This record gives sequence, structure tokens and C-alpha cells, in this order.
Amino acid sequence: MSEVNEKELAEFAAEADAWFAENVDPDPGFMLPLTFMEVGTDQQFDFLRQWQNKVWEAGYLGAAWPREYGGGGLPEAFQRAATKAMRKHNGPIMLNAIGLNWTGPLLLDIGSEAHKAKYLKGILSAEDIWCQGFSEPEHGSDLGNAQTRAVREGEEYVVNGSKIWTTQGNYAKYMILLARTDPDAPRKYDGLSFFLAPMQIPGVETHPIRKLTGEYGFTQTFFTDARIPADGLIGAEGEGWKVAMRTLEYERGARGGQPGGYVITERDAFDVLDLARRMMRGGEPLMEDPVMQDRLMDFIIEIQANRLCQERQKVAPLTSDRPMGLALSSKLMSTELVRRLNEFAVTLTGPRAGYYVGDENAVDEGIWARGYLNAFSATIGGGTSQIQHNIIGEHVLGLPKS
Amino acid sequence: MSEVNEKELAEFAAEADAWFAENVDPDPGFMLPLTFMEVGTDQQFDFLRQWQNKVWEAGYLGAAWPREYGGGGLPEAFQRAATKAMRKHNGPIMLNAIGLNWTGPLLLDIGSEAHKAKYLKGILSAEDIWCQGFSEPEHGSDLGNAQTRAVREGEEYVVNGSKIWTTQGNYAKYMILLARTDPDAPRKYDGLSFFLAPMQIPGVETHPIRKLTGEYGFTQTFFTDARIPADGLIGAEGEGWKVAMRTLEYERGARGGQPGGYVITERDAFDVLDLARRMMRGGEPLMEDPVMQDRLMDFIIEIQANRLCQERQKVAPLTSDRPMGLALSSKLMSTELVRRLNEFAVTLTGPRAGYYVGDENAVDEGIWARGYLNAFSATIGGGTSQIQHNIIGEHVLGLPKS
Amino acid sequence: MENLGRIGFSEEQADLLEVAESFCRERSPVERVRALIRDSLGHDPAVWQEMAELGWLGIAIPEAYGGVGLGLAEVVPVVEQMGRRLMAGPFVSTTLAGQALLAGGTEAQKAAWLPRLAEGMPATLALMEADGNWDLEAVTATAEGGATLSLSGQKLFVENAATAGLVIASVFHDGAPALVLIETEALPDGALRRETVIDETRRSFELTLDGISVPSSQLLDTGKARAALSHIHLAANLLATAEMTGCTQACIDYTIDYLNTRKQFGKLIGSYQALKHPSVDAYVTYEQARSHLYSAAHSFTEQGTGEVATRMAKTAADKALSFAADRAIQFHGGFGFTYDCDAHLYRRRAIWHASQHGDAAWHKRKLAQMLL
Amino acid sequence: MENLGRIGFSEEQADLLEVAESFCRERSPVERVRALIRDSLGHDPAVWQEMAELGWLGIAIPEAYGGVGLGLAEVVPVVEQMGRRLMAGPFVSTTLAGQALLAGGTEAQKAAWLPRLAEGMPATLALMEADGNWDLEAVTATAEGGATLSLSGQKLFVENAATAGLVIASVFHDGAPALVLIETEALPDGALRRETVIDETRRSFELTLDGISVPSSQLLDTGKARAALSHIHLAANLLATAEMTGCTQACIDYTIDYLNTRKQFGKLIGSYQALKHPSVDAYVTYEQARSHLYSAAHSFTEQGTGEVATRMAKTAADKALSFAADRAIQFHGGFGFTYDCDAHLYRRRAIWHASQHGDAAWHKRKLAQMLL
Repeated sequence: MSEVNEKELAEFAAEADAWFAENVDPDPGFMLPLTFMEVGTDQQFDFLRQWQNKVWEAGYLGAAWPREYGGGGLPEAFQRAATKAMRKHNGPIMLNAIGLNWTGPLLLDIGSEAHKAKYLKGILSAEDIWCQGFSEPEHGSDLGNAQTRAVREGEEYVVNGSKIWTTQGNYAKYMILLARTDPDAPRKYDGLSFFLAPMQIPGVETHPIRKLTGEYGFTQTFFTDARIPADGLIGAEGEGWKVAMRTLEYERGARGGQPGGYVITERDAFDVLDLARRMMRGGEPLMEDPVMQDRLMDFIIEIQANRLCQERQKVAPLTSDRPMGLALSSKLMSTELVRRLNEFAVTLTGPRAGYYVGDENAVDEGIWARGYLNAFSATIGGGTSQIQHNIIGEHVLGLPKS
Repeated sequence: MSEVNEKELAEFAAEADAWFAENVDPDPGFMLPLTFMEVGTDQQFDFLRQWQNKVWEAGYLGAAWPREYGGGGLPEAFQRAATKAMRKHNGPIMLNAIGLNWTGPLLLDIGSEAHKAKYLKGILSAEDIWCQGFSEPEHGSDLGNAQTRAVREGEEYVVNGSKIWTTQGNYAKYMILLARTDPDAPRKYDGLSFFLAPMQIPGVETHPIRKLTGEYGFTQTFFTDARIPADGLIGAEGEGWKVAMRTLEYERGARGGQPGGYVITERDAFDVLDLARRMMRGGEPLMEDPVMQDRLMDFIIEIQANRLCQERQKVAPLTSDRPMGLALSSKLMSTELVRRLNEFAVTLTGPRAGYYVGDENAVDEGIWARGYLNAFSATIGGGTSQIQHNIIGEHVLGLPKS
Repeated sequence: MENLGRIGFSEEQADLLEVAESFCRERSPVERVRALIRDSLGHDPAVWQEMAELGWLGIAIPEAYGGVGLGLAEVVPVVEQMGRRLMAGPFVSTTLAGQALLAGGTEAQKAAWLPRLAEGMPATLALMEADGNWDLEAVTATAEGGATLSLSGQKLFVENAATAGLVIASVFHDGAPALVLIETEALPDGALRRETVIDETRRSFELTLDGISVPSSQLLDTGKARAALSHIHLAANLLATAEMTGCTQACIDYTIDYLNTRKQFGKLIGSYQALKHPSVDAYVTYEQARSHLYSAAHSFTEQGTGEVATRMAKTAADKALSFAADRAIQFHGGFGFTYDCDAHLYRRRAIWHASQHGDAAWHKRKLAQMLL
Repeated sequence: MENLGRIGFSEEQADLLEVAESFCRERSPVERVRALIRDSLGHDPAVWQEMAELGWLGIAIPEAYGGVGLGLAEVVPVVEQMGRRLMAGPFVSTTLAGQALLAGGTEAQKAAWLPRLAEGMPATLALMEADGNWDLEAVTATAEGGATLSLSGQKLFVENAATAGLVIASVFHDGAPALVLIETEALPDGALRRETVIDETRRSFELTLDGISVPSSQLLDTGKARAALSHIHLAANLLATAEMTGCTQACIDYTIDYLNTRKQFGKLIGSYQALKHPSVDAYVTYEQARSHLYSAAHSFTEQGTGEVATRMAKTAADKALSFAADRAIQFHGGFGFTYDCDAHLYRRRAIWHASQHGDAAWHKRKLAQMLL
């Protein structure tokens, strides 16, 4: 990629700003999901797919990905400017999260030329929705123990088994799939392989899972003699664990390569502040309560800390003691904060915390309680917070395995 | 023991009240330790030994122990009344804590007639100070791994090794000692035996340990071919672990049999409240700060909860779901609370938290910071809070061993 | 500040605890709870009838009015066990309506209504309003007129209103807060709107008072209104605390079961200290809350002490249930994120109870005013 | 409320961080720290001389006054590394005295004193009083008179006063707070009493002003006094935060070492999640605090933002260090309870810093006033 031309960058940023100002619809007439894991209706799905496509076509998604694969071929700074504009104008989320943030960076890193040519553009355009098949019902945090089998037969693998927590599984065209190709490998990790697998083929079925919020968004995926092409193998047979771990690092923010945009819009301290300003307690404005102020300040300080930690990751002399520390901690820091912040917001709503999504009296349409419940998807999914503690303890602090 | 005669009890209580009112010296002219683990000077030791003796002679310690062993032979209610009066008048602590609360109940439970006759009275009178030798330098929480050896030779055992955290070790006449008599036992626990061991014999040396507070109170005890009489064995050879665990239950409050009084005076919420009332912040009384009020209420509610849990232990229908739950939790609940309460109290003192014991400007002579630091003796000693969590998790909740 | 409440437990409490434990366990297995969530009525009338026959609806009603003649202390173990089984129905709202009559009703009103409540007529209270003030004296709904009172205003969170024969509403009348009896037969069409509440086991309604008229004889004793509202506030908190405490116990038991069943990395997950130790914290916090509950029950009728003990108990129960249920979701992992896992039932209930009749911060502030 | 501070890191900061890291590590091993605790002076004059030669005493002093001409942002990494090694000495108090002169001194005072500070004359501030008010404008000590000012009052926590050549004290003068220079040569016998402070690595004194007279030329610019006090308050918090952050890092490293060495029940104790997971929490909290520190350093000179970032940073550092050091004692088990274990050194320092220049609750209240 070329050097950053500051003037061109400024022009691009101004155009992006104007474009999002123009194109973000503040009220689509129905409730949009806050995260890619909460796409529960076709209406939401269709809207978000069109939106992502539109953003990409306008050049504000994948601006830093190579031109030949549908990207803009520009320096990273251009995409950052576009994402900033998207955020400023409260643009809806990018739908195709697994494709954009997991598959895409992986293929750019270690995919074959054929893979890149076949998949990357469809990821950006949202034509090809991706999902992820790592977790299994019986081995939630123990990915290395995955039991879904893939048996090679000629130019295909025959897959049997089941995957769970497949986000947008019912919409996906492809899955990144972790399956066991060698059940007799001495180390369980060595028996796994990593595939780009088609979803819309015989033998693949998805069943929606009802979330604790009462809504949908995930599926369980069942494979029954499903035949997937062998050229979807990424890495060699038996190297699936290594590839999967690399993929998780994209999710944990420990590697770059994402095409920009965001797949989660989080309520932040300022939203909570705004909420607090609107509430009353015992006939007085809640914001005048010093106890509430003290707790709000705790949250604001913590949110600012996490933001600063993101910035500090880029300053090498300030991360030299434990170079991977901030990157490996960021999932734990951010997901637990979101859970606690939403929980706190629920208490701010006082008696009306008794209402839930769907009641006309619910504060802010009930997003706070729903947001709190949904926050567990991030403290549980992608390695629970307990597992994150192990990872940080062992890989950053150098403590022995539990 | 006889039935409680309410009239006699009331008279006894009134007499005790009058006696403590008369005999507690509000200012002995030097700082008394708050707990039996903080006896750091001879002056403190001599004062407290005389005080315990005086209380016992007056009939207000061991009132419910059998007459033939120096007790009062009265129902428990009488001792409770005496202890209540002692507390009401802020009497100093009972010095001989290990003897009173560990050795005494153990001997009453399972000691031989000869043991009872020989030891119990000296425990009550404070003539014979006791200490405890369970922990070893290399195996703090892992009592079962004790390596101090005791080898039988005729009517004696020859002891070699070292014990640590011996409270009042430099003053003690006897030690309850856990030592390894069979290093080849298949289970490490089966190789241990439990002794009543003399301290003032050749081959036993004590070295004072300087505490994190800068003060003294514990010793490390070294055994070098020390010969202890075989009739000090409690339980059979190889049953030491069982006896030691029983002893720990007295400490954890899971068994009765204590002779009354107290060996720790804790600052409670009311002392902290009193402190808060005296402090200023930014020119305003600290007590008017709603944030401080909120935190104080948390502590008051928690302290009251622990008090109520003690009461509820006696109500069988309210403990039937997990009968040992309250008893096994009480050490964890109380010791962690004391640590946090003292920590909070330190913050209440504002800028003057910068002073420490010995400075004329220190608030309340610096007891709050010292109390906080000393509080770790209880969250670490007698099984750390982490070990307590394991005990409760496994023995009360039935979770598998870690 | 000498007496903040003490533990006491009567034989009647012990008997009721034992009977309620098995009754609620048998009548309210979780499959039943989930079936009732989908049911529009939301509770089982046959079970309600059984409760009436057991005399539970009259526990705290004097014998003179057809009750058993005990107090709220004896209602507590029953409600605790209901909470433990997430049992639905108008038991608490009916009991509280009885308390409102006892504390604020005229002799004629008590004689007319209390026996009917004891026999099994569901009833409820209409207290909360849109401004969300837990202070029950801050009423904006009104009752105006002489022999006939015209009511107006909106009431929120009127539990079981569709089932109840009687609603007791707080209104502003003649310059002061007052309570008024409304027979639900008299409600115009559309006066009730079913609310969507976080705790799906409950049935709660918005009640529009506009257009409702009642004879002035249905006004409770105006001289006792403030005292009655204060009593209702504390009684509601006491019974909420009982529900929450039972619910906390069940939530912990449910989680412990999972930790003893589910394996990850080849070991039962309960063997990991990362799950074991916070579970112990939840358990200890639960035991503290339960001690507060039975102190509040025992001390409830003591002037001052009853209020202190009750507010403390609600605060402790809020802390215990919120923590236990939050960790229950997390510790169930992926399953915890599904509707099929019971953890969210407990968490939703925790949010409901924390939000009704004052949350922990509110009660602590009131306590600070009393104690500091 | 747009800008709460941002990370920025200059080349000078990076260079100073690197140099200070090795300098402090080499000059202040913990054995040396412990030896200096027993030493009455409390620091090593030779090391002090080295610092002067490195130019550190003039980092934030303009070149015109003999300094390096950088700012407090560049002092921060140096102080952070000192804190990391529990390094004793008058570096911070001297730097703050320089800041007081820069913010509040007359041209003549700056020209007279700043070069001497830059060369290595220790100096200090005398601000706190017995009423314990962190608000520096709440002064009760007085300076009265015309050409000669008679001082009276007591000052607490005057760090390094016995070493300092210059003390700058806050006094009430002519109806307003003011600052006055006192040459320590002029102090009467008995004016200083060494205090017993919780952090034994520090040397702190009570200063009795009664009987001290100074010429009125030693009064700092009275028109700038309030601004100077405000600047001192923030600068003191910034540097305290730097010390605390370095100290937190060391405390965590020290604890992790033990968890990787000590065995119990046959396993390294760091393998137990009961110790591992809270250590991770301590670490994460430390990283958050460090991010706040370098945001405060970078943003310090921005009007408004500097104050916000600094108060946040002190709050975050208090939380991080208090937690890490509390757990350090606990996780060292029996050894943690001894004086020989370094854990208490960190814990004592945490208490010291929390108590000086405003604790977390205080700063949060100030932030709430600015931001909410």
C-alpha cells in the first residue's frame, strides 16, 4: 500500500462524513439489532445486508483491502476515517461479521490465490454470508475436543456431527468449520482440520436457538453425511487447531486485517449518562444523587481506560514489558464492562426496570435489560471470561497451566 | 449440667456486669493488643496473663467447664452472660487462646482423664500458655504434607523439624503439635500424629518473626532432637490428621466447647461509624457525604448479617438444607469482613491515613492501618480464604475437588 | 441503633416452612412454571384453591375476620418456598391487599372483605405511577367528589389485576394520599392493559382510573392512610425479600447441579476454582440474605426495628439474588445463553424484585437517614 | 466532555523511559530500599547527584532557568520508574517546588531559585494542615506584616524537609491564600518534627511556622496564588500517579514471581485459578491505570482536559495499586504476613498515595462536578 497522502485522506474523510450523514436512516421503522449476533428477523437481515452492500459500493468498507479482491487498495488510515464517519453518524452495524473479521483476514494472511479470488469480494458485498462452526454442544470451551468428523473421500470430505452458536447460521452460504479428520491422533489437537465449507448443500441443517432474551439469532447446525469439497481445506490436514487459534486472535483483537466498520454498536458511558439525566428518583433528578454520580464516574473512568488501552497498543515503548498484554486482555476488558454497564443501566431505570422489550412503558424500548442479557453472548462466546483469564494468566503473565 | 435456673442466671449476670464494670481498667497506660496474635511485648503479655487469671478466679471464664478441672460446672448460659458483660465493658482479650479454644475443647472431647487433670486448669488460669504447631515454612496451606518428624524411642518421641506461625511461641509451656511418625504411609495423611508437647525442653528453640506491621507476635519453632513424652499422644499414632482437622473445626466455629471470653476484639461497624463521625472532608463533616453513607450501610448490613448467621445456626429448621453451611462459612465471612472494614476505615481518615502507629497525629493511634495489616493473619492463617472457599465449595456445596 | 433485628423462629413458622416446602416443590416443578408462562392466566386456579383450603390466604388475617390469626412472620416461609419454585399466582398481592385493609380499612370494610380474601378471592394493590416514585405518598392519581368519588390517573404494575376481585388503589383525595377500594367488576372495558414485564412468570397490568366512580364508602379510613401506605411499603418489601431469598437458593442449587454434571477439558467444571469460588461467594451471600430475611420476619412488628430489619433484608436479598443469577447465566456457558436454561428465569425475577418497592440504593439511603 | 484525554508519547518520553528504567533498576534494588528505610536520611546523596548530572532535576524547567525545557509529561516516565523500584529521595518534591515557582513565582524568584533546583538543591512544599483538607486553598496558616512577614501555623507531610534547601509554604495572607518561600537555613531549632508515616521509604516532617519571619520579597506573586495552588494540586497528583503506576507493575511482577516459585499440594500455586484469576484482574487494572497515566501526561497542559485526565488517572491508579498490593499480601500466604516480604512495602505505599492530594472518592466527586 502506498504512503498516506494527507490531503487525499482529508478529502476522503470529508466525503465519507457527508455520505454517512446522507445515507444513514435514523429510523428504519423497526428495531435494528445492536450486534451481528442479534439478527433475529428476516426484515433485519435484509435491511442490514443491503446496508453493508451499499457501504461497500460507496468505498467505505474494505478500503484497505486489495483492489483485486473488491477492496479499495488504500492505506489503512482511509478505512479508519470511513469507520469513524460511520460511527459518528450512528450507522447500522456491518452484517457479515464472521466473513469480514474472521474469514477475510485469515484468507488475506494464509489463503491461496484461488480462495482469495473466490471469497473475498462476496464477503465485502454481503452477497456471501459466513458463519462459524467451532463450538459443539458438549464441548463449549474445549474447542480442541471437537468431535464433528470429516472423512476424506476423493475430492470431498464427508462431514457428520453438530455445531452450536452458529451466528446467522440460517442465512449463511459458507462456514469456517473445525472438524476432526484423524480421531486417532495422539494429541487431540493434531486430529483437527480447518475448512471453508458450503452450507447450502444436502446434509446440512440449521435449527434456530431461542436466546435467553426470548429472541433468535443463533442456530445449531447438524451435519449428516454432508459432502464438502476438499479444496476448502485451509492449512494442511491436522493443522486445524493452529488455524483456528489464529482465527480467534482476529476476534480477540490480537491481529489486524479487518476491513473496517463495526459489527457491534455498544451503548457507552455517554448513553448511560443520557439515560441517568432522564430519570427521577424519589421526585428528584437521579443525576443529582451523589451515589449515582460516584458509580457513573467509575464507569466513565473504566470506559476511557479501555479506549486508551486501544490507543496505547500502538505505542511500542509503552507495551514493551508484556507486548501481547493489551491485545490479549481487550476481549475480557470490553465484554465484562458491557455486561456490567448494561446491568447498571437497568438499575438506573428504577421501577420501570420491571418492563421489558415490547411494553410501551419500557424505558428506551427495553434495550437496557435486553442489552444486559445479550451481553453474556460475549462473556461466554469466543472463550468465556474464565477462559480469557486463563489465557492472560498463562500467555501474558507466564503462570503455569491450571 | 443442670437445668438453667433463670433467677440464678439473672443474679450471676448482674454480678458479672458489676465485676467487669469494676475491674476493667480503661487505660492501662500502654497499648493493648486487639488479638491474641498481636502480643508483641512482655508488658502486654504480663498484663494479659494476670487479667485472664483474675477473670477465671472471679468465675467468669470456664464457668461451663467441669468443676473438677477448674471450671464452674454451670450451664452454658452462665458463661454467655459473663462473656457478654466482658464485652460490654470492653474487657481486654483472653490471652491463652490456643489453650482455651483449641486444646481445651479437644481434651474435653477426646482427652484421657489424665490429660484433663493435668492440663485444663492451667489453661484457664493462664499459668500454662499453649501454642500451636501445625504450619511449616514450606507447606503453609498444605498441613497434610507436614514434614516435622517424630520418632518413637521407648517412652519418648524424638522430634526434628520446624514449625512456623507459632503464636506466643516464646511464652508457651506447651504446644499442640502435628508431626510425621510414619514417612512411609501410603497416604501422606496417615503418617501424621498429634501430640501435646512441652516447649521448655532442650532441643526446642523459638525465633521471633517480624510481622508486616513492623511488630512481633509469632515465632518460628525449631526442633532439634527434642524429646517429648509419648503420653502426650492424642488419638492413636497415624491418626494425627483426623485430630488436627477436629481441632481446626473448633477454630472455624463448627464445634462448641470453648470456655468463653474472647481472644479477639474486633473493631465493628459502630467503631467505624464513630470514626466517620469525627472526620471532615473538604471542610464538611464526612458523615454528610452520601457516598460514604452508602458504603457505611453496606458494612453495617454485612456485619449484621454475620451476627444473624451466628444466631441462625442454632435454629435447626432454618439450617436443614445445608446443615454445616453456616458453621463452615463463618471463618471466611468474618475474617474477610474484618480486612475490608479496616481497609475502609483507613480511607475514612483521609490525609491522615499517611500517619502510622507511633505518630502523634495518627488518628486513633494508627489502629486502623495496623488493624488492616494484622487482619491478614486471619485471612491467611488457619487455612487461607482461598482454602476456605475450597472447603465450603466441596463440603457444603458438594462440588468436586479442585 | 442497639437493635437492628434478631433471629426468632416460631413453631408455626417451622410447620409452615415444612408444609410449604413440599407443597411448592410438588405443585410447581419448573416444567409447570414454563407452561404457565405461556398461559394467559399465568397461574393454576386449582393450586390456588388448595392454598385457600390450607388456610394460607388467611395466615395474617385475624380469626375475627375468618383468618388464622398469625402474622406476616408466618407468611414469610410460605412465600420463600413459593419463590424457590418460581411459583406464580396472586398469593402475595392478595396478602398485601389484606394488610392494606387491616392497616387502613374501616371496621365495615374489614368485615366485608377480609373473610372473602381468606376464602380465596384474589386481590391486589394499585400504587405505582408513571413517574416511578417508590415513595407511596407521592400520588398523582385523584379521587374527587362527595358521596360518589370520580377517579382519574394511571396505575402501573398492578399485579394480577385481571384475576383479582378487588383492587386497592392509592389516590390523592382531599389534600392527602388516600386508599380506595375498587371492585374489578366495576372496571370499564379497556381499563386494564396487560404489561410486558421482565419476569414472565408474573401477570401485571396498567390500570386506567379515568371514568371509574366509587361510592365514598369505599374510601379507606383517611386518618390511617399514611400509616397504611408505610405499612404496605414495608410488608411488600418483606414478602419480596422472602420470594427473592427462596429464588436465590434455587438459583444456586440449579447452578451447582450443572457444575457437578457438565464436563469441560475432561473435568467436571465445578472442580475449577474459577467457578467454584464465586459459587461459594454466591452461597455465602445467600446465607447472609436468609439470615436478614428471618430477622426481618421476626422483628417486623417492632416499631423502628421492623423497618430497619426489612430494609436491610431487601438490600441483602437484592445483592444475593442479582449476583447468584448473573453468575448462573455465565457459569452455564452456552446453555446459559438459551431460553431453555432456567438461569434467565432467576435473573429476570431478580431484576423485577430489585425494581419494585425500592432498590438497594434506595433502601440504604432510607437506612442512612434512620441510623447514621 | 468530548475529550477526556488521549495517549501520546514523545521521543523524549521514550528516551527518558528507557534510561530511567535501567538507572532505577540498578540504583535501587530492594535490598538498598530496605537499607535506606533504616537510614535516617532515607536516600542516597550520590544517586541524587547522578540524577542532577543526568539533567533530571531540570526536565520541566525552562532552558532560560537552567533546565532542559521539557514538561511534566517527560518527568512522568522517570517518576514511574522510580516508583517501580520504590526509590526514595526528594525528586518529586523538588520537581513540584519548581512547578510552584514556575506557576506562581515572580521573575526574580524564578531566576534566583530554578537554576539551583536544576543543579540539585532539594526543595519541597508545605501545604497540608491538621484539618486534613485536600483543597489547597483552605489554608489556616498565616503570614502577617508588611516588609517582614511573621508566619504562624502548622504544616503536615512536608516531605524531605530536613534535606531541602527551600520550602514553599501555603499561607493565608491579606485575605487570600498565598505562597511563601522559606529557606531552611532560617528554620529555628525544633521547627521540624520527623513524622512516622505509613510508607517507611519516605521522609516526612511536621513544620511549625510559628516564630519564622521572612522578607516580603519571599512572597510569591499573590495574583497567581490560586492558579499556582491549582497547578500544584494537579501536578502532585500526576506525579503521584506515575509513582503508583510503576509501583503497581512491580507489585504484580513480584507476586507473579512467587506464584511461579511456590508450591502447595504439589503444584505451583500460580496454577490455581483462585490465585491466577485475581492476578489477571490486578494486571488488567494496572494496564488500565497505565493508559490513564500516559493520557494524563500527554494531556496535562490542555486546559480542562488535563485536569480531567489527571483526576481519572489518580483514581485508576489508586484502584489498581490498592488491589494489587492487598492481593500481594494475601497471595504470599504466611510469608506475606512477614516484614521480610516486600508486599507490605507496596501496600503501605498505596495507602500513602491514596491519602495524599485526594483519594479516589474525592477525585470522582470533582470529576462529577466537571463532567456530569
